[in-house]
Amino acid sequence: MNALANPNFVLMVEGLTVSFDGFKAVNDLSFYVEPNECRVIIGPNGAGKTTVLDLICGRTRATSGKIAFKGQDLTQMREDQIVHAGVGRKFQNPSVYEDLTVFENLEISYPRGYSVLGALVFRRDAEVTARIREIAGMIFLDDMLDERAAILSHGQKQWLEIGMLLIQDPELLMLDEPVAGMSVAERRKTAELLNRIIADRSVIVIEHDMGFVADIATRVTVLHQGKMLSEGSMAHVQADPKVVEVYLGH
Amino acid sequence: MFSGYSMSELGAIFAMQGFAGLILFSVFVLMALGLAIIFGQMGVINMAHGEFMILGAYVTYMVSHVFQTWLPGLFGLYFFVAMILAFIAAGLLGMAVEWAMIRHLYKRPLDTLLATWGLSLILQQIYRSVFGAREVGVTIPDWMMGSLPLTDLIEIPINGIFVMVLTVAISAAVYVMMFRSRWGQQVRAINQNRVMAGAVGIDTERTDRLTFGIGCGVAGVAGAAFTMIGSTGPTSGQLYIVDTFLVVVFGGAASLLGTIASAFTISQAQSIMEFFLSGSMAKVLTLLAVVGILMLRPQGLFALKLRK
Amino acid sequence: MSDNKKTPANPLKSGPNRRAVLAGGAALTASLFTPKFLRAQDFPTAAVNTTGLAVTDDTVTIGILHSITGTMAISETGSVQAEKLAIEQINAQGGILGRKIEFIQEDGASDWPTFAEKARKLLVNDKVASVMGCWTSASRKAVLPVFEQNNGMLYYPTFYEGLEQSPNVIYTGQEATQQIIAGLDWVNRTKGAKSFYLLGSDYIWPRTSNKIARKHIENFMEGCEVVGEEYYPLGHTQFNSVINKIRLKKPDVIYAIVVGGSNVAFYKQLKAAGIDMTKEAPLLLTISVTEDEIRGIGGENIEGAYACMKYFQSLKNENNRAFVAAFKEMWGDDMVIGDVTQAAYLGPWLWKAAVEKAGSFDVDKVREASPGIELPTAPEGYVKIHENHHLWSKTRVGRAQADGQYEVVYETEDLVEPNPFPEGYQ
Amino acid sequence: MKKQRLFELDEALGFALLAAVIFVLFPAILDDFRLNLFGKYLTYAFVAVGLVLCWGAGGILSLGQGVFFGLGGYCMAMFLKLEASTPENTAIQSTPGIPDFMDWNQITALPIWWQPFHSLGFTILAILAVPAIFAFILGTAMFRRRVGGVYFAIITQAVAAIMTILVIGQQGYTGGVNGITDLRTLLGWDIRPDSAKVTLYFVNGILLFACLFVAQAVRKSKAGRILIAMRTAEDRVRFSGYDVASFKVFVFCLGAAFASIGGAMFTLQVGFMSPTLVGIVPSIEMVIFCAVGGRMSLLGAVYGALLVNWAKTTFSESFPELWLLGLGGLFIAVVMAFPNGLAGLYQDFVRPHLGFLHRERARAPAADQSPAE
Repeated sequence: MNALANPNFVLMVEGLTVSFDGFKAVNDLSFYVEPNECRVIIGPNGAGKTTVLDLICGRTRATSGKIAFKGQDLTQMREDQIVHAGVGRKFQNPSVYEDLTVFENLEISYPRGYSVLGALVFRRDAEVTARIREIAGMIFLDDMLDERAAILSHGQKQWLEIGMLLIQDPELLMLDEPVAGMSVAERRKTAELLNRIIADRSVIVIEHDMGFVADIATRVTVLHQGKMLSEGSMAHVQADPKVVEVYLGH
Repeated sequence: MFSGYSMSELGAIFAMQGFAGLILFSVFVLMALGLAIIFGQMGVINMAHGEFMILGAYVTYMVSHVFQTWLPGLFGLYFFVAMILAFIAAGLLGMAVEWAMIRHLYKRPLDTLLATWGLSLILQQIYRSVFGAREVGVTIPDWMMGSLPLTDLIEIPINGIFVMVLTVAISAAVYVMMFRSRWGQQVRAINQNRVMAGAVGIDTERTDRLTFGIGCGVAGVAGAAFTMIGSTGPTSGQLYIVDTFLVVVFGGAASLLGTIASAFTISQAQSIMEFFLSGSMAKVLTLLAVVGILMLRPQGLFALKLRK
Repeated sequence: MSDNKKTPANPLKSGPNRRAVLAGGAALTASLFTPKFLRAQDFPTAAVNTTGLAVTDDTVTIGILHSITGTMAISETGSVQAEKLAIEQINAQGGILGRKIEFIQEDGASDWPTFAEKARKLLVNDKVASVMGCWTSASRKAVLPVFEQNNGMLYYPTFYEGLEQSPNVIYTGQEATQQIIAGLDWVNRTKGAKSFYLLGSDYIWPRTSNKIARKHIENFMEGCEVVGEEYYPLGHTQFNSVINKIRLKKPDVIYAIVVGGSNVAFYKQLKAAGIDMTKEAPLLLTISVTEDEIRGIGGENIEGAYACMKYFQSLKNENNRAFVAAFKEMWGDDMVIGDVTQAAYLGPWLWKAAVEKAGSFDVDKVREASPGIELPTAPEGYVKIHENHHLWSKTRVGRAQADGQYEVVYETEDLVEPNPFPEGYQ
Repeated sequence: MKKQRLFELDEALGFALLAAVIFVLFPAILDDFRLNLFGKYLTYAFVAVGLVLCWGAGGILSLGQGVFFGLGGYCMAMFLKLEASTPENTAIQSTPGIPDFMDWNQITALPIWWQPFHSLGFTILAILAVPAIFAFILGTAMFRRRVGGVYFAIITQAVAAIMTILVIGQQGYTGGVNGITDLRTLLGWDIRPDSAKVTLYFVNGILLFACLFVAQAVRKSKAGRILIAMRTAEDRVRFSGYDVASFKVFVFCLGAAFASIGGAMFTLQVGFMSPTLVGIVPSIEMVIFCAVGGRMSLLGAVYGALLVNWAKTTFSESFPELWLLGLGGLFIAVVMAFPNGLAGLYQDFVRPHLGFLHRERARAPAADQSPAE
């Protein structure tokens, strides 16, 4: 079977390996993500979770292995091309443009005018404004559009970054610890937001908060030292003795 | 171009050309070590590096006068005193500069570049006001200016040997300090994670100041040594700055070993090309090659591939 | 170490030892020159200055335009000092047409556009009657259009490559053929030198000079040949490779036109490589190292090399003795005087003679009067301005001593005619 | 959410004020000599404006802008030199009709790559295209490989050094250290008299404003905001679907073209071009013009170039030996105390008193934050 061409999966990762000076941060990893699935990757610190996301979105180049998104080989594509293919990625630390307003932050992510020329002639028309307002509403920032992003709270920045992904409407959304560092109230609102946005797309989430994971996960992948330790439903994973050992031994 | 020469002549020439390359290599290492410490370990661009070197040269000049006047009997040895004083003078100035200027700019590396360029202009003018606009002649002890005839054809310049020995000694000292001393451990710790290093009790301010001082001090020693082969004037320092930076960047900024390797590569390339081409073209081609390779491999020759 | 302290920060204030300088000037005057005390009232300003120059009833203003900052300050400092000395001495004699010379000094800052800018300022804003200035060819080329357009008069002191003859410039240094040919002939005649290795810094003067040298060696010197020709970037400091090439080629003469900081590196490395110039095998002949440069190189590092130029500080004649004494009185005992410094000293005197001959400060009249002007008081001996605005002068060969002075070993019998566009050397 | 405008009210007033200063004030109060000097300063302002885009907006510090300034200057100088080297003017040479320095270097025929510079049209095209293409190659090679910050600065500096050595070394083709001198006419129009210099001053000012408008348009476009975004979170821009390198290459090329126009105007105003404008020192000085004016502010860059050069001329006339101390101190002061330069001082001290100009703006714009690194 040519796994790369299998239309049943949105994302296929096969035999993925990356090494830094001999240290294999990800080692022969394979997993498959189906349409509308919410895959949560968990694992102790240093398990290689973030590196996996880096590999998928092109930030780090694989030493060997395959990554296919809807039949396209991502390992040969530039970051921006991967985005255009429909993969969105949120970083662990909120990454927004602090010198720009919330509105401008969202506007930059609006999927039009990606080339230099396109960006030069880009016009802020009614359609753009309407869409930005819509997204701003979803991420609880509709009354802060003219504020500079620098003054937002940590949680608001996380939302803003999620909003910047949403406006692109990606088919595969990758979120790296979306609720880390949030207050309880923010965390609740974020869970609500995530539940809404994962409905009609595939999502990969890295998260430590098990309650949160149980809440959203379709399937869970457990990584340990760059390798797949266990995979399956939340209940399956929690019952797996290897997982228990890693977490207790940790 | 080799027709009409005997094998022994050719052999002698190649031996001497190889030696010339080694001298150039030593000169590059001496120039670059101080900068490699400062740039590699602290991320600071010190455009006044050449002026710190010239400070060492002027110290040598003054010490030579003191010895000539008061200790003519020991004149043959003044050079060693001069190098120690050059290290101290350049090091102290470096620490003062770190305290007054650099420590405020650690988060803005490009701004250190501009500020230290300003510093270099100021130092040049100070040298000019104190020592005059003309070059000063530093008298080198006779024993250092001769040469050792190995065979009829091969002569080895003693100052070349001196520079090489000095280079080995300083490189070894820097190596020991960086990798065997507590200070070196602290420097490397700060380089990797400034906040964490501070949290575990390393006095980052003191270590920074010391590091900058040592880097400048090494530049001062290099300047003292270069009075043997180059000129000492207010603007002489600028002659070295581009070569020096290229050596450090080409080697991979964070790696002392890389600096040495890149000095070796560049010096050999330049020395060989100088022999076959005209001097100007050799220089241009060397620089072009270095820039070209840097474009292909911006992290330099010896940078580690790090997990971001 | 102290020469700069003696450089007056404000040019309009006089330097130290004014009285001594005046005495020196007076001595020079008394012994060499029959002073014609010209009174200003005999030359009404309206008559001697019809073009609006900065001339009043008792002063005339000239410009001094050299680099006192930047890389060229090393070389140009001596010229400034010599020009100021000449001005002091002229003023002590009563000035020009009864008018004291005042001067405005501008800094070219080793930057050619700055030279052009300052030249314009001196001519257009300050209306100076003449300018003593420039050192490098590049700075002269930069100011040349300014002088021609605004009809100024420049006295240019440096030995240079020739190929130029401007109505607005008096070239008080030698052009290339004057400096080069006599030296090559001498080294061939007295030392039997047959093979030459040409070496230079990479810019127009060394390249043109070496071109003339090569043409002369190949076309006019029987059985002689050039075995190598090589250029290094300005400021280059590593010469071991070329030294090895020289060993390989074994020339009789290394013909070196290295300048600036490279000079120091070149001679130190030459000595360290075991090429002892006192043994004259190979012999080193240079046209770029004056006593000024030796200060930086160190006499012990260049001892035995020969230099070919028109003036050495050690020249034994009355003019020169008085000049050297006055110069040291004004600027300090540790001063040395090189060829260019002396040529710069000639500038104000040549201008004075031309003004007095013309009876006017007008540039056109000064220019007309200039050819044929003689200066028997020149430290180098008698000089005379040629129709082509260069000087007739003798060429001399000196042998470098450990004390940093040259011992004159040869001088041409007659004045050498300046020939800025030499036939057969193009 | 505001409507996008090319100018806010205060920006429009700033442009108008600068126009008044350049086109009315200076010609009114300066004599021809000083006006010509200010014309020369304005040619540096082109470089500074380009640097505001590259460095202030894009975070790319190039220490090789002198190369582009020089390329433009040399293109123009080649055209003017060919026009000045008529067979009649050069009859004294062994090969009449070629530039004098070629004749001195025993070159007997005009090199082929000089030939097209007989045409003014080609020359103008070359002034814009040659530096842009060079910047494109350099920028593509470096930005594609994510060379940035300090490394980019040092490599561009090395390029400036190489360029200088090359120009000096190939003196048969470039005029060497002397540069290309003795330029006389532009299509028969004598550029040397004062009247011509005054005309050139105004041409220069108009071109500078054209560049300022282009720069303003870029800054106000989404591309301008992307540049600002890149400075703080380059990866975020990349993972929002933009090819970051191409944006950097774009501003770098634009800055190069501006510098080149400045260089061409320099040649016209000063009457020659030489390698001293190409090397490391002038390149760094051009950065300081920009830093003094405020690296974020287009108009600040123009004022910075004028102010530093005016100070240089004035100080070096009165206190030549203190000038370097002053310039060095200026570098340090701007970096340590006034990182946003003149524009920063304006923002902090003047603007608060001009509230009526920007009432409609809710908050201060981006320019008042600390420099990006």
